[in-house]
Amino acid sequence: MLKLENVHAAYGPVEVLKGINLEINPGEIVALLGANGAGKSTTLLTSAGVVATTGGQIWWEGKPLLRPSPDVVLRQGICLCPEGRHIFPRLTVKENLLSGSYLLPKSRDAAKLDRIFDFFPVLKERLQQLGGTLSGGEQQMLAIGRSLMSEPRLLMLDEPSLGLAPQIVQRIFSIIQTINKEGTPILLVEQNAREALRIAHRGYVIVTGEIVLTDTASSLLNSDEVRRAYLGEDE
Amino acid sequence: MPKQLFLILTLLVGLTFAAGCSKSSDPSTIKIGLAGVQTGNDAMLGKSMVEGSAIALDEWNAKGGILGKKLEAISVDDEGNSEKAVNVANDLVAKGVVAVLGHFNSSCTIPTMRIYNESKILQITPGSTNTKITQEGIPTLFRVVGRDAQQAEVNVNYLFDTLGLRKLAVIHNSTSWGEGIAKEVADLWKKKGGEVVEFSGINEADRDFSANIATIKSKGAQALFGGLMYAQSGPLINKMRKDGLEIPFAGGDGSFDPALITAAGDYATNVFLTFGPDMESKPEARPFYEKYRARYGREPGPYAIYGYAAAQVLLTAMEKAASTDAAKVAEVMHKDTFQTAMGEIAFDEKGDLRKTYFVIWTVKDKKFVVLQQ
Amino acid sequence: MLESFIKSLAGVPWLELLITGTVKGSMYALIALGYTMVYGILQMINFANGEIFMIGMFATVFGIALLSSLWGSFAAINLILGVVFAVILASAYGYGSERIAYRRLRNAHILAPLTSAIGLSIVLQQFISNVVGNQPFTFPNYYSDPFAWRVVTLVQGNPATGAGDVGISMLQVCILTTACLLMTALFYMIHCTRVGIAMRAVSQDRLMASLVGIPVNHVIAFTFIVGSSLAAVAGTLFSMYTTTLTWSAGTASGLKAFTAAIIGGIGNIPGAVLGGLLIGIIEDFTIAILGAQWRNVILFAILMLTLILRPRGLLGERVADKV
Amino acid sequence: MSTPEATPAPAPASGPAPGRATAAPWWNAFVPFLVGLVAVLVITFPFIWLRFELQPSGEVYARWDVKGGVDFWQNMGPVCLIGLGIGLLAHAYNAWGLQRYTDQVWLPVKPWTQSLYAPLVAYAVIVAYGFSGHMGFALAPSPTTLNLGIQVGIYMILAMGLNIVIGYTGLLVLGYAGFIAIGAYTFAILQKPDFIPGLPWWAGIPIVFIVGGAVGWLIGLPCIRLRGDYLAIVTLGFAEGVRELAINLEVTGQTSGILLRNASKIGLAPDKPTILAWVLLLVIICAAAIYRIYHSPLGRAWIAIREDEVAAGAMGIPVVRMKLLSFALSSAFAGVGGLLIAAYTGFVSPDVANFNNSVTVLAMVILGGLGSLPGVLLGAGILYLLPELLRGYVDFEYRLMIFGALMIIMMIYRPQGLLGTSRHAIELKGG
Repeated sequence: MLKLENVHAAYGPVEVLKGINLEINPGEIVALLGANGAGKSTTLLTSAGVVATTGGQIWWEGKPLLRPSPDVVLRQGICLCPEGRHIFPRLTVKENLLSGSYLLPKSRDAAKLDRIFDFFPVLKERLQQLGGTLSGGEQQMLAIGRSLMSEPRLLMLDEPSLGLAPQIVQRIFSIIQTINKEGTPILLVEQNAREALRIAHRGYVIVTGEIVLTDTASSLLNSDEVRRAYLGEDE
Repeated sequence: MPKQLFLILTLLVGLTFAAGCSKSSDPSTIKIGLAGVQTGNDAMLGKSMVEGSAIALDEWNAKGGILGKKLEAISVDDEGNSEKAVNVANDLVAKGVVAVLGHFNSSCTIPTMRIYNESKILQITPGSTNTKITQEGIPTLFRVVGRDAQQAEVNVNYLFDTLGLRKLAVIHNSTSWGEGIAKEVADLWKKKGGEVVEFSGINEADRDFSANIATIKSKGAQALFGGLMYAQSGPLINKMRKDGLEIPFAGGDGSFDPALITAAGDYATNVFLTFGPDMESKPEARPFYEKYRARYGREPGPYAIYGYAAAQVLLTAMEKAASTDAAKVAEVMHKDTFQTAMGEIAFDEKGDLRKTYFVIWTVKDKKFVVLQQ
Repeated sequence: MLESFIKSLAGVPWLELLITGTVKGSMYALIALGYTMVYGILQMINFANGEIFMIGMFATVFGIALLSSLWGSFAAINLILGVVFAVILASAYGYGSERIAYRRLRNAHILAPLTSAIGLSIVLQQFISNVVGNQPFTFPNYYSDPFAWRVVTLVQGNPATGAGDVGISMLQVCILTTACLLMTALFYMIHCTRVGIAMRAVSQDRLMASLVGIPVNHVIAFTFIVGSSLAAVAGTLFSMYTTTLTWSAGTASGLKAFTAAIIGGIGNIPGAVLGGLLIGIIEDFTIAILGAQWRNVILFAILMLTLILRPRGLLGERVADKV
Repeated sequence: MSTPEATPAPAPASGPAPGRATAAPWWNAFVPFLVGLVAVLVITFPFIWLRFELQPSGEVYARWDVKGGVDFWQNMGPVCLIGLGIGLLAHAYNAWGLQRYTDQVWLPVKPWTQSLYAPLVAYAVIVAYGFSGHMGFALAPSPTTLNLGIQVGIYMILAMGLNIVIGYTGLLVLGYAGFIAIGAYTFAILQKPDFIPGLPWWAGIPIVFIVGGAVGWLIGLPCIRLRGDYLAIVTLGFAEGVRELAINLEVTGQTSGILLRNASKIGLAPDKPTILAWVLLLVIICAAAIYRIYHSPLGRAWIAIREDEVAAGAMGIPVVRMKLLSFALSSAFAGVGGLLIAAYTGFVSPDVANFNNSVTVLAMVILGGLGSLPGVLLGAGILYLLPELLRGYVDFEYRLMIFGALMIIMMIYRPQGLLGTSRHAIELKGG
């Protein structure tokens, strides 16, 4: 579906991506692993149209992806749920969710909301509360829910477990799996490599802007190199 | 820093020189400066005044000039701004004018009159009515309009004596002209034993007068005097009548413009303005009005004839003095009586008109008519 | 001096000033809404909003003139279509100003869009003053006079002094109704529609709004269009009320409307309305009590006091970005 | 989007990417420009080509005004072309990386003693030239030239003062004319018989400097902590307030202003070359003082605040006090400029506090270069002299419009001004 081909990107004079090659197939969960500053988030931001490429090509369903601005990318079916959640703090939970379906037919809103409440029942209780007053876990749920409101055909999640309690992380990961099983491929960027690889089908390892390793999730989980570098386990 | 500064200073000196010398002038002509506001809110008043003077200069040139030389008009725009007025005055001095017809606004005449005086240049202002101007004691400064005090007197006499009113509200536009005349009126009114119930100044940009009207209404004024230009007095009259304030409105020469009637529409009733006599009905003025319309293709502003008359006085005096020297011409001007398009003009020792011609005008059937000669 | 001041208080026509102040204030509020909306969404002062108000004035008369030349003097139809014409043209100016002067500076230092906005305001003002001319223009009496009749009489006049009755005229009723309707519609739009949610989302987090699929540029342009339309309607009402149009009206009213927006809490829509009404009423009472010459001084003092005592404004939700 | 998901991406081995080769003909870049032009033509159309005429009945009709329209474009055509040219040049300047080379020329800072030589030499030359009329030199400057030189000098001082607060500290002041008026009125009031009737102008300078600074300090106190745009509005309101106060107070002569008595005694000097010499000397003193302040710890603190206020505060710079200081210094220099205006014209009226005056000085700073001393001097010279040069060619009415357009164009294409440094450009564009 999504294919990055030798993608370069830079912030001013600093080149962050130095030729990323990456592919996501329908129905997959793909994990993108790497150290801080390796370029994981930049890869997502580039795909979402926030950061411009300086070289290479991004393909989406066989055509070049149009990326003049993030909303155009979203309209083609790619949704990024960025790091740090970025809930609109002074919108209510319901308004936060509805902001995700701007430009989509209103008639489908109710059904989509019901689906999201199935995933995250807690949001239903908080419907009229301001987004900024939610707890971190609830905000993450709201962020994922908001992304689902735009009916993405590819969901990119950036650090969904950042700063959350382990219990909530477990729940969020299981919901990610459910979403995937219902047919949405997911590109997952995670610090928590072990959890990510547990639910992912495949994984990429990125080091200073280049993909150095790619394999199925289970073999990555067992690879010595990955264990040493990202799972924090000594041999 | 040094290199840059040097470059910049060189550039600027070059520019200054270019700006200062851009227009060289012909030494064989007698140069007359025509100064007035030609941009901004009062543009049309100042412009027609300058154009009136220009017509007179052209007439003399057609007759063969003066003292054997052709006249050259140098028309400048002071933008109604005192600082710019000083600039254009310096400019005129630099170009070697022998006399200046201008400026229009009192706030421009006051700072420039000294510049002309220092450079021994004769000045006749066709439009500035502020009383202060002739109190400086400059022997080569004249004006062909009345002073605000004279104008105020006519106004007050009419309201107080003829109409028998006692309570007056005064409003002005916070310019030296508006405030000047408003103060004269208020002082005279008090001197006569009347009561000034309200005296306030508004801004020139103000257009909403509802609160002023409410205040005047509550103070029980029997008449309103406005030291306003026509751009404000028209809407003020309109609003007054709509808000149910039917008292007479009196104003000075600044309100005297057909635009006042357009703005007030059907509500232009009970309006009394002081202005010069009906010039157009005078036989000596008629040729000028015809000439102006033929040349510029529009109606002359109220000050066009003042500009014309000022030029007539100046040129006649120069011919009589057989000189362009300011002191000599001024001597003639103080002594003689001149026949102009406005009628006979003579100056007193201060440079003011000996006899002024302010009359009361009113609006009838959407036209200005003389009420009282 | 104090004695004369108290004496002057006694004769103040409270009722009439309250009416005129509210009417004027509701027009200020309409302009202030444009400032506050743009500030809310872009955190910049759209200086040119006052000029858009002025362009609205002239556009109305141009629209009416054009229509009456085309098919004659149908007062009601021409007036309504004239307002529509003004709204469309002013919106075009508002959109154009965003496109030309602000869009490229959206991420720049705060000085850049502000300077550009001042430049734009000068350009628009001088443009109108140059092409339309400096002489005063009158709003056609044919259209404004029919609104002059008094709906309610509150105080009987005094025939001895020539002062007529105090009341509310049809035009004042129309102004208040229009302003109320527009403000309610705006409030509804911001809080109960998708565009409103999108606008608030953009004002809180522009990048995130874009990531959830909100076309940020369109929403910002739409904000400018709404603000300009309100200013244009205010322009029509103001020129009908004062019967004149001037090229300098934008600066004078714009500054007051902006003060209103700050006093109410900039970025806050009910605040702008409250601020507008307050400014209108305070201005009129200052004229009556202290004299017209002091009103801008008083308004400036109020602005300073607000900034000292309550920088976020009366209804401001958060501290006004103390940096 | 309609392609089946399973289709693998066809990766072309060579040649440009599909969809790109056909979509970008050479004229593509001009499309937005042309669309914009057409849009501007359409929305300005009614105002330019139509006039409305009020009938006596109160009805209004429209008529075509071909002459007015043609006149407008005759005036505006060249202006538009000049604006477009400036924009394109600035664009090219930025796009082609010329900035680097000019930085190499402009940036090096030399010891200040050295930097005084050239200005002093230039000063000596100009003053000698100014006096050459007394020695019968044929090409001596005319009074107009001298007058312009003096006025430019005064505006240079004003622009340098405004530059302190806008260029160095990054705060926008819109009511600079208010501070100019404070200086002018202070001097004029001191001249009155009840105060110090014989006060010479040079003795007034320290007084207006202190008074101007104090007023700036007082005005800045409540609002300097707030966002920059609040300060802009407050100063705008302040200038308006000063104007109204001047109109209303007895001591300022109300609307008729104050006419300084015995101008030749208390005015700057008896003749113009001497005045020019004094004013230019003041320019040099002010420039040297500001240059020294800018290269002192104080100046570095200002720059730090401009670049990043939070970081500056974290580093221990007293942000509020530094900002206040720059604001007060700027208004102090405005006071000096105001004094010169008052002493030179011999007349002070409420017009001094006009918004137009603020805009003129602001445009000088923005055109010349925010934060660049030579740039500001150049800006003051160009913007004061160009209108004088253009007098008679371009109507005054279009001048302010050009100033406004200039501000927009400069902000979009070259926010650092003509001689500004690229450091400022990064700050303004990327901040």
